[in-house]
Amino acid sequence: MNEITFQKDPITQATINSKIGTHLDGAIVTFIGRVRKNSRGREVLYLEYEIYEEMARKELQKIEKEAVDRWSLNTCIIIHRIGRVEISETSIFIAVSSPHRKESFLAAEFIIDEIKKSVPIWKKEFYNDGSEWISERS
Amino acid sequence: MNEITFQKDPITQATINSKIGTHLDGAIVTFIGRVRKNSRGREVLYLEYEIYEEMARKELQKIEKEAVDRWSLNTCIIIHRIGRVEISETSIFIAVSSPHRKESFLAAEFIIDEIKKSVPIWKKEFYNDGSEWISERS
Amino acid sequence: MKITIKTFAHFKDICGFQEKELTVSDNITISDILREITRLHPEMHKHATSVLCAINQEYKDLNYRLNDGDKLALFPPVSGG
Amino acid sequence: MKITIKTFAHFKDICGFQEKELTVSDNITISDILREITRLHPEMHKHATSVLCAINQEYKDLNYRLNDGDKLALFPPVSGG
Repeated sequence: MNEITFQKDPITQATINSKIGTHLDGAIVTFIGRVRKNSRGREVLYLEYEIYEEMARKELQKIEKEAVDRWSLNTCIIIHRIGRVEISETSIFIAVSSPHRKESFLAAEFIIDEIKKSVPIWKKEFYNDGSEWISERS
Repeated sequence: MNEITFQKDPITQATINSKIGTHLDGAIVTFIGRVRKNSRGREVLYLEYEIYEEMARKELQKIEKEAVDRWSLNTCIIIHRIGRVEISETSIFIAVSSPHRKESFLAAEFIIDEIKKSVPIWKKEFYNDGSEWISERS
Repeated sequence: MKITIKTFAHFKDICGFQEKELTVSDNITISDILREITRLHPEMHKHATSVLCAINQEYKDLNYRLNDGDKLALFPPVSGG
Repeated sequence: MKITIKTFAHFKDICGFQEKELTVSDNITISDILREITRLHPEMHKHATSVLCAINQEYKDLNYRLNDGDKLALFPPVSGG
């Protein structure tokens, strides 16, 4: 099953696990991105994610399709938080499954790498003394 | 936290999640190995894992130590089922966490690759018409 | 012709709008529009080399010539994940 | 001197024991013991090139000379994970 979700509420894994993998799959790889307290030497209080949702969905669908086709995944679930996210909360959850493990590892890493390149979502960090938009490549 | 567990009971992720990752960690990668219904063209009914437990623990500790040292992991949890395991159940669960994602991906893949090479655990597949010990490299 | 411009993240702060309808001349390029925006909001200047552009939710380069009804989005490098 | 031999997986089926105490001559190597086991259990012959050996839970090669009290484990390539 393939699924793309943007959600304001915390990501809880319990609801997800039952959807992942078929009896054909010997491997499931998950990637969880979490909000760190420390960023570029500054203490972060919390984050906010802004999203261009219609475009983000299209870009994610392209990434998902490429990964599913290339590595014959049986599951590809991608969940991204939007809005305010607290320290140590999950900002992104990716789960993929495939008959053998090599494919799942390659796919999970490909998906998060591509998301960080092209999906229109922006992170704003909030500190004790202000806030800042983060632009990874600027 | 580092943890190595061999267990007869099914692996349920719910109890594990709370232990994974610190507020320093931006990345958690998990690998789940599952029992497939189909193996080498035969339909498998269930598996049994035999273990040389004292040695398996030592070998796993070496693998864990190498991964933790090499990629500065903050979490490294490895759980392997022993005894009878049903189709679609988790045979192995690995979870690692680190500040950045590259390290967690490399570590998780390293750990499962090494386990398959050196940890003294053997799989016996049961079919409708008999059973067979599986030796990956024989 | 009529187009819509959307901005995100700090570009929204700099330009002071999130979405705006604009009447522009035919054959205008993204580059032309960006030049005009930078004239009105000089702080955009330092982002000139990193700005990303999309038309109707698809990435385009600066030479793209807009059509009537196009939705142009201007935004900084992404930082999700 | 006295040693213990342990076997696992199909080696256990072939040899017919899981753990056995043995009195052996000084300076004996793993290779010597394996030759004797193969003589008693000819089916072990086809596993001669893939057998793995451990002494006291550490992998060793066939040239290893055993000491009194050593625990020798003989097993096929592993298949966990």
